[in-house]
Amino acid sequence: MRVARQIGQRLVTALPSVAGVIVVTFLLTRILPGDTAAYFAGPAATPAAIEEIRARLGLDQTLPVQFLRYVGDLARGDFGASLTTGQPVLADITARLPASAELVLVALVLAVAIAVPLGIIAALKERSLIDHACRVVATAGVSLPVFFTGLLLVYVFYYILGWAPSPLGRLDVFASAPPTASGFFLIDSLLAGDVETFRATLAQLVLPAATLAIFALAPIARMTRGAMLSVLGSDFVRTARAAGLSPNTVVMGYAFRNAVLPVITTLGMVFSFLLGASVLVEKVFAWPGIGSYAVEALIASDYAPVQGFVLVMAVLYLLLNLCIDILYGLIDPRVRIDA
Amino acid sequence: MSAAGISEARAASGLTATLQHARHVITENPVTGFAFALFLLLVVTAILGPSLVPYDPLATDSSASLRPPSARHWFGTDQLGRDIFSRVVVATRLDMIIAVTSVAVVFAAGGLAGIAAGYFGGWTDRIVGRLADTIMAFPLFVLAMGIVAALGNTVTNIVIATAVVNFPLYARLARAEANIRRDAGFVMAARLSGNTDLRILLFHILPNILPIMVVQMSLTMGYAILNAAGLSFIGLGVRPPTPEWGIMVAEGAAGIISGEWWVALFPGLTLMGAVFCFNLLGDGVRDIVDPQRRT
Amino acid sequence: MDKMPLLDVRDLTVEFATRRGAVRAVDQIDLSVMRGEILGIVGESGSGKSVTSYAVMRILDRAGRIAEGSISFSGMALQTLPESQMRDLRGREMSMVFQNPRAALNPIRKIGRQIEDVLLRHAQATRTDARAKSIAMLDRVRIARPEERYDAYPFELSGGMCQRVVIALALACRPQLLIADEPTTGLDVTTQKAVMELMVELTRERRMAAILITHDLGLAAAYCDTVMVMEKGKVVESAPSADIFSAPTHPYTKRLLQATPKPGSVLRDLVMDPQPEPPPPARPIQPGRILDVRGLVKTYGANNAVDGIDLHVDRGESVGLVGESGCGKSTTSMMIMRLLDPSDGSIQFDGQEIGAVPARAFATHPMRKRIQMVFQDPTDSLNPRFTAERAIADPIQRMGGSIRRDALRARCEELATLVGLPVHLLDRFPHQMSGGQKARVGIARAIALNPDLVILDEPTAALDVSVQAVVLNLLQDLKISLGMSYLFVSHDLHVVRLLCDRVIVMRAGKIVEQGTAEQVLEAPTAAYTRELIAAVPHPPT
Amino acid sequence: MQRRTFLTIATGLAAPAIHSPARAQARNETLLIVSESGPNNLDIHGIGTNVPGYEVSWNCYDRLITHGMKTGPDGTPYYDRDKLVPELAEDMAVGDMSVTFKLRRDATFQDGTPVRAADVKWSLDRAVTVGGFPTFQMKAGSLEKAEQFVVVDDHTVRIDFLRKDRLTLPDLAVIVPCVVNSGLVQKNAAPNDPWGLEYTKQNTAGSGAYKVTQWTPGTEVILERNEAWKGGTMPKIRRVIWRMVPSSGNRRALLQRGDADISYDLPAKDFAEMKTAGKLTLVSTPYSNGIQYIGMNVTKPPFDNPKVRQAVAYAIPYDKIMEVVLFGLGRPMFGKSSGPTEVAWPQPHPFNANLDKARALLAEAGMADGFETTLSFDLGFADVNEPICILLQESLGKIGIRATLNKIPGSNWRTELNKKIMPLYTNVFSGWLDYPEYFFFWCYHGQNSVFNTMSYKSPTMDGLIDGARMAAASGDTATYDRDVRGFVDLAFTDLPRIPLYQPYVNVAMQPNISGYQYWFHRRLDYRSLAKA
Repeated sequence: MRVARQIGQRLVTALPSVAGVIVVTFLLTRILPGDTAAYFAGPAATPAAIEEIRARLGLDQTLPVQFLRYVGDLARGDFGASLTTGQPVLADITARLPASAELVLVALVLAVAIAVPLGIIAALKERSLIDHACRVVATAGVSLPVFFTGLLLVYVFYYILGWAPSPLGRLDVFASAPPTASGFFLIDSLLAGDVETFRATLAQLVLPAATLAIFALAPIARMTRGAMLSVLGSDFVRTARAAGLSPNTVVMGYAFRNAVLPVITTLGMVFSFLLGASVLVEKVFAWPGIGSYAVEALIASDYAPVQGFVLVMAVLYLLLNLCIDILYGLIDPRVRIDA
Repeated sequence: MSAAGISEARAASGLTATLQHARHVITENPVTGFAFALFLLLVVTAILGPSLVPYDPLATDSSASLRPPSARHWFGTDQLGRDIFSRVVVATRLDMIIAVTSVAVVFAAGGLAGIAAGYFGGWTDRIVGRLADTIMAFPLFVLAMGIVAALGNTVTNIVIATAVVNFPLYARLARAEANIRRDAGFVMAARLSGNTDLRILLFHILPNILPIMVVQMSLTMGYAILNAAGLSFIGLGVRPPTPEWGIMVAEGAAGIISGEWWVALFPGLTLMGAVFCFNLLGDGVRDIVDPQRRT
Repeated sequence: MDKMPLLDVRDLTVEFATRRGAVRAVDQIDLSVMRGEILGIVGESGSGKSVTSYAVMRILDRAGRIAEGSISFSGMALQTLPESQMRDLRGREMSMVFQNPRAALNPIRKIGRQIEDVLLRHAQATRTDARAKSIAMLDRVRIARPEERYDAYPFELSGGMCQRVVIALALACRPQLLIADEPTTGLDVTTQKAVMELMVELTRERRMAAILITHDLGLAAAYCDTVMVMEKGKVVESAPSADIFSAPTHPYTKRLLQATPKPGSVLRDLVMDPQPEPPPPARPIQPGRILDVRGLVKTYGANNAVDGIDLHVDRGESVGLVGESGCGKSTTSMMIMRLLDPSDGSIQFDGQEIGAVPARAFATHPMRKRIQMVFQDPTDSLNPRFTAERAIADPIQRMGGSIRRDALRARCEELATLVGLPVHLLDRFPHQMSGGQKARVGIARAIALNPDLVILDEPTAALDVSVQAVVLNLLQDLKISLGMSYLFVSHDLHVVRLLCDRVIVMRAGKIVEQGTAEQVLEAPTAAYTRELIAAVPHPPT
Repeated sequence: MQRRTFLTIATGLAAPAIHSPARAQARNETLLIVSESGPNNLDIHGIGTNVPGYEVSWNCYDRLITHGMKTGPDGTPYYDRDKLVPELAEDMAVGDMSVTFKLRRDATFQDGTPVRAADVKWSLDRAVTVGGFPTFQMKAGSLEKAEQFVVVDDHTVRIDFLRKDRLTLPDLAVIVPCVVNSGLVQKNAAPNDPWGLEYTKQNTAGSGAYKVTQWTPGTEVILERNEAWKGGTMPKIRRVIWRMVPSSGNRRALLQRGDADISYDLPAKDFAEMKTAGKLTLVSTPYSNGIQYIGMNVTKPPFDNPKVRQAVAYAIPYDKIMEVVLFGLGRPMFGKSSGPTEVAWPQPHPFNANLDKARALLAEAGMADGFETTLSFDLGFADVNEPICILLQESLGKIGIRATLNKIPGSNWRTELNKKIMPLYTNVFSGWLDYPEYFFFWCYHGQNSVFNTMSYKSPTMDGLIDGARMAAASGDTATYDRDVRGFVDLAFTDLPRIPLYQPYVNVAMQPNISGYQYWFHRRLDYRSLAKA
């Protein structure tokens, strides 16, 4: 009960941010170059025809009126329709969100699996060769533009070595998608008991996920190292050492459990950052996610998908933060009380 | 001894101490030393670049299109026969300008807003906090894209976009740091000494937060260059034919598959080197300013 | 009784690698502790007392190493023992209690589980009985309702309770040696007494050996059999505690002993060689009230941190405001200082009501320069980016009217001389100065504009006793020569008595007793005051 | 075969999806197309349907008539402008002011209902009524009113002419006048959507050779063969998978590794290189009636002065552009040294790169010191436009014209063109109907259509264009030839736009793919393709 109320309160306090996002996106999309009416009117339309279409789309109204209409549509769950795909934005996003989410999550898991141990080792062997090496490797990963990393990986692992499957999205062209349950092909294929599709999905995921993971290594490793260093230097670790607890218990049980708190906060930021970076990676790997969807829309001045995308992402981000807060509370009893 | 003489001597002693410490950090940590060297190289290149290059970075030469690296063209040539080495070198200045100005802008806006929020609390804090939350709720790269797409792809707008997406980071960092210090003894002492809030913010709190901000600024400089590269990849980079690393990588990227690896690789490596340098520098600066390491 | 000492340290030298080469923190010291004996190691900061204990436990941080010497613990040579065996010893045979108990416990693990971890690690309990044993241990350190407290987290307990948990953790496996490193620093006197008594009782009962590391001679005298005095990494004197207090042989020990305030001592006695020069000329004082506080209240939420107190300070008078942490003494001083707005009540300064001026606006109020403050922590109260001169000059530049650059410098030098700060230190930054020097800068800043009232907020709490002695004398001299009034906020009754004419005792936001210093300390009327006085450990005189 | 090499090196990680025999079988009858972008609407009559959408319409719907094939310049089958052949119609009778079509009796829509004359009329009515591009395109052939389309009986349709127009019949063979299953669509229409555009946006409802079975916008389109197709020979390809791959590098990699069968919007450089490598079949065919050009706004200084425009024409580095931008994949439209003007379009103009002449002309125009201007281009085709503009900018700089490059996002390009304020820009125009007077009517005529991007107005030019159109309708060849030569000559002296080259359609496919045909719309016709 209390938890539910707290979650409710958190959501209410997030509302101004959502409102802010809606207003800013609306204004930003209105000053995008490009004329929707001209687009609809077709290549040979006369100015009069364009004006007529403009009126029909309601684009001749003043901005406040347009905004009210937009908000009204939103309230009814109508996100508008995309010019580029011709579909309702909500349908597009629902169809594409799982692809992005699956990609980013796999990337995040991959990054965490590598970066956290790296960070711990670097902290334990502070200022050693291995510490410097971790730092250089992780920093190198974050220093390359993601699209460039992606293309390099495609070139090496697909084009030259032939180890990776063709960069054609979530599944091989001739494989069919598993029956939709979660929208995550990895999960859906397992649910359907289709190991072949599962392997195919995984194969398609490796390169794009690695591209993103390489990018995410540095912040996670850096934060893990820093948090571990400060926790390892703290009094209670000294107490634990003085009590003869084994290094394993001290490092993993005592130090890491405390250090994981700032790491989780970082993970939240990295997640939203990866969702942004996935925009470029999706373009490279022809990944049918919402990132590439939004970019195409933005370039085409197709504002309904852009607005829908940003709104969905904002809500996702807020939910993500909520999850982090809950997780934080599970780990840290101090937060639970004063939340 | 004149007052001016004293203050100079004093400044010198403070400066030498800092320099000594910096030298210590650089020599003790080879990676940081390397980063500092790289940084110096970048600065020198940015200043002298255009007068050093062997070719006009804008001059096309259809007879030398897409030449691989050679003694004449160290980094090869691009599709229009322009010398990639010259372009990479000349681009340093623009990329550094993008990096430095976006950091300056975001520091001025985000840093000051954050310090005020942390120090005053209350409504200031709430407004700055909401602003930061709202920006954070955007997928940041898409927001940057949106800003550049809406305002036009000029250097100024790329700088603005980078500054805007980094605003929350600075505001939050500065807020947290100012907040720890708002009740510190020296701030109370400053109030007892008759300092107004504004003076306390600018002359007492800001100088203490600066070192921590400098670390962040170093990281942001790297991010600014990456951001510009990402924008170039989706066609929102600076105007051609201006050489800029990101746009060179983006334009050369397609050529990797067809075997013209040098077109993207050299600008890519340079870009990576610069971002790498800024990131490592951030760590290095952290070592220098970290009072715990300084005895 | 066996004659073999449980712990026998010979020629121990500990070095720390710094960038200026190796630094000796502990230099060729010997010590030994018998079973059932409590050894006190006393020294000021930087004397190497803590490092010695870390070396014994072999928990020096990475930069430190045992350069020389032997550590023999019940026949084992600890300095060469493999780390794995060392780990078996720690917690089981030798344990340690640290200062700052709250930080010494894992903040996100239930305290009962933390004790269990140690029990399980040393096979002193099985999964089935660990909980029961852990609760028994909590009970043993007199934590009420141990079953409930088993599930508590450190932040839910008071500092004293946390220290009991740390002790339980240290003693859970019945070790033979307990090392307590400043175990009561930061705790209130009454809590300190309880914690110390508990620790002594448990060690005596188990016939353990114990080492108490402290800066407080009184504490060592009260609880230790033998006392060892350290200075700059060397042992200067080691003797049974009764002897060391009655007949100190080493000059350092004598100086230390003298600087420690004790009942009956006078301010001038604290310093070794009272200055031959006569006391400074006193500035004549017009009698009258400088500060008059009535019905002062500060409310936080539903709690009254300060609950309607009345107090006054006369011109030229020193008033002590005493109480344990959380009694509201700091809140009171902040309100009088006009850094905090009171919820209710009046503050009259020199006959003028200043309580109504908002704290934010007071910075530019003409009264500002007449009420100043010396802060508790000299490090925290100096801007790390300001030189000493700039710190002292700050109030002059803000409130002293326009002043020329060289006149300003001259005034700073004058102030520095006044507070005994060598003039060349004016160009230093805080991190380049010692604690005493920083305290002097803080005092110089406070008196720069000749205030009428100075609030001293535990001005010596962070200083070593010898420095404290000098600073207290300085404050006394300054008061007389400048004709100021002091409101001295402190938890330390001895120090208050030395400096103050009148004493006010606070508890839970209210004044429980006030009167002349003599009255309150010699013949307290309130039970709380008596309890407070009784709790102060004092060396045998 | 690269496919085989790929399979042999592919590890377990990569291959599982392809190893199953059923999928391998499917692969032989399946065509995998990769392109940069996909359709946003499956119906060309829809609002704002994009060019990839036209491809769907072409393959899924039938028209009354279509074009026959001839052999193109390089041996590639090329649609024959002058040869109209029946598709849904089995017979066409052209009268003086009307044309009558007899429909195939066995033709059915994909849902099994027979194709009737009423469907044809409904479809043509729809095309001239819905507005936007389809209506505009119909108008180009003087097909403007619903009354023109008359149902004679269940299997006969008559189309009445509003006026004599040589373009009427060809205009019935373009993509727009497709025949839609009116019964099915009307069932799915709504009161505010009488033409059922929402339904046909998502579904194909034609009688054509293919139907869309799955469409994931922005990702892929899957088409299956219509086994009951009667409009022509049964296509060989059973299934078409059309994937959107935004990165051109990846498209090239897919082709070179043998994973994709066909791609047709790769950069010129990639084509040139793959051609040299020789492992793939590469076909380059010039756009019919299309030109990449440099346009200038003639209403404002300095480009209102023909001498300045000629100076620009002399300053363009034509050969450089052909060489480093197009890699020779374009037909030069410059530097004609001698010979009479042909009765054809496009054809080369006489200018060549000559900076001295350019400087002299600028001096004559009183602008010896040059001037500043903006050179704009469409970012949607940046891989060609950007290098062209950079080369031009550099070259103009040498005669003192300081141009700033202005990238305009693809979405905004048309809007900017419509405003007619860009002083200097590069652009492409091509018409589906391959007739000179058609091109000139839209691009040079004083009616100032959208495509007259230069705002060029000249009564002489208008007279010549109108004359040619009338002559064409009445069959007066001599006048026609004279007028065509006249307006081409005038275009090359007044020079409001400077043709650069005739672009090529570049198609790359695996060697086992055959049957590629060039069509005026430049998209793929799946019906003729085959896979060995």
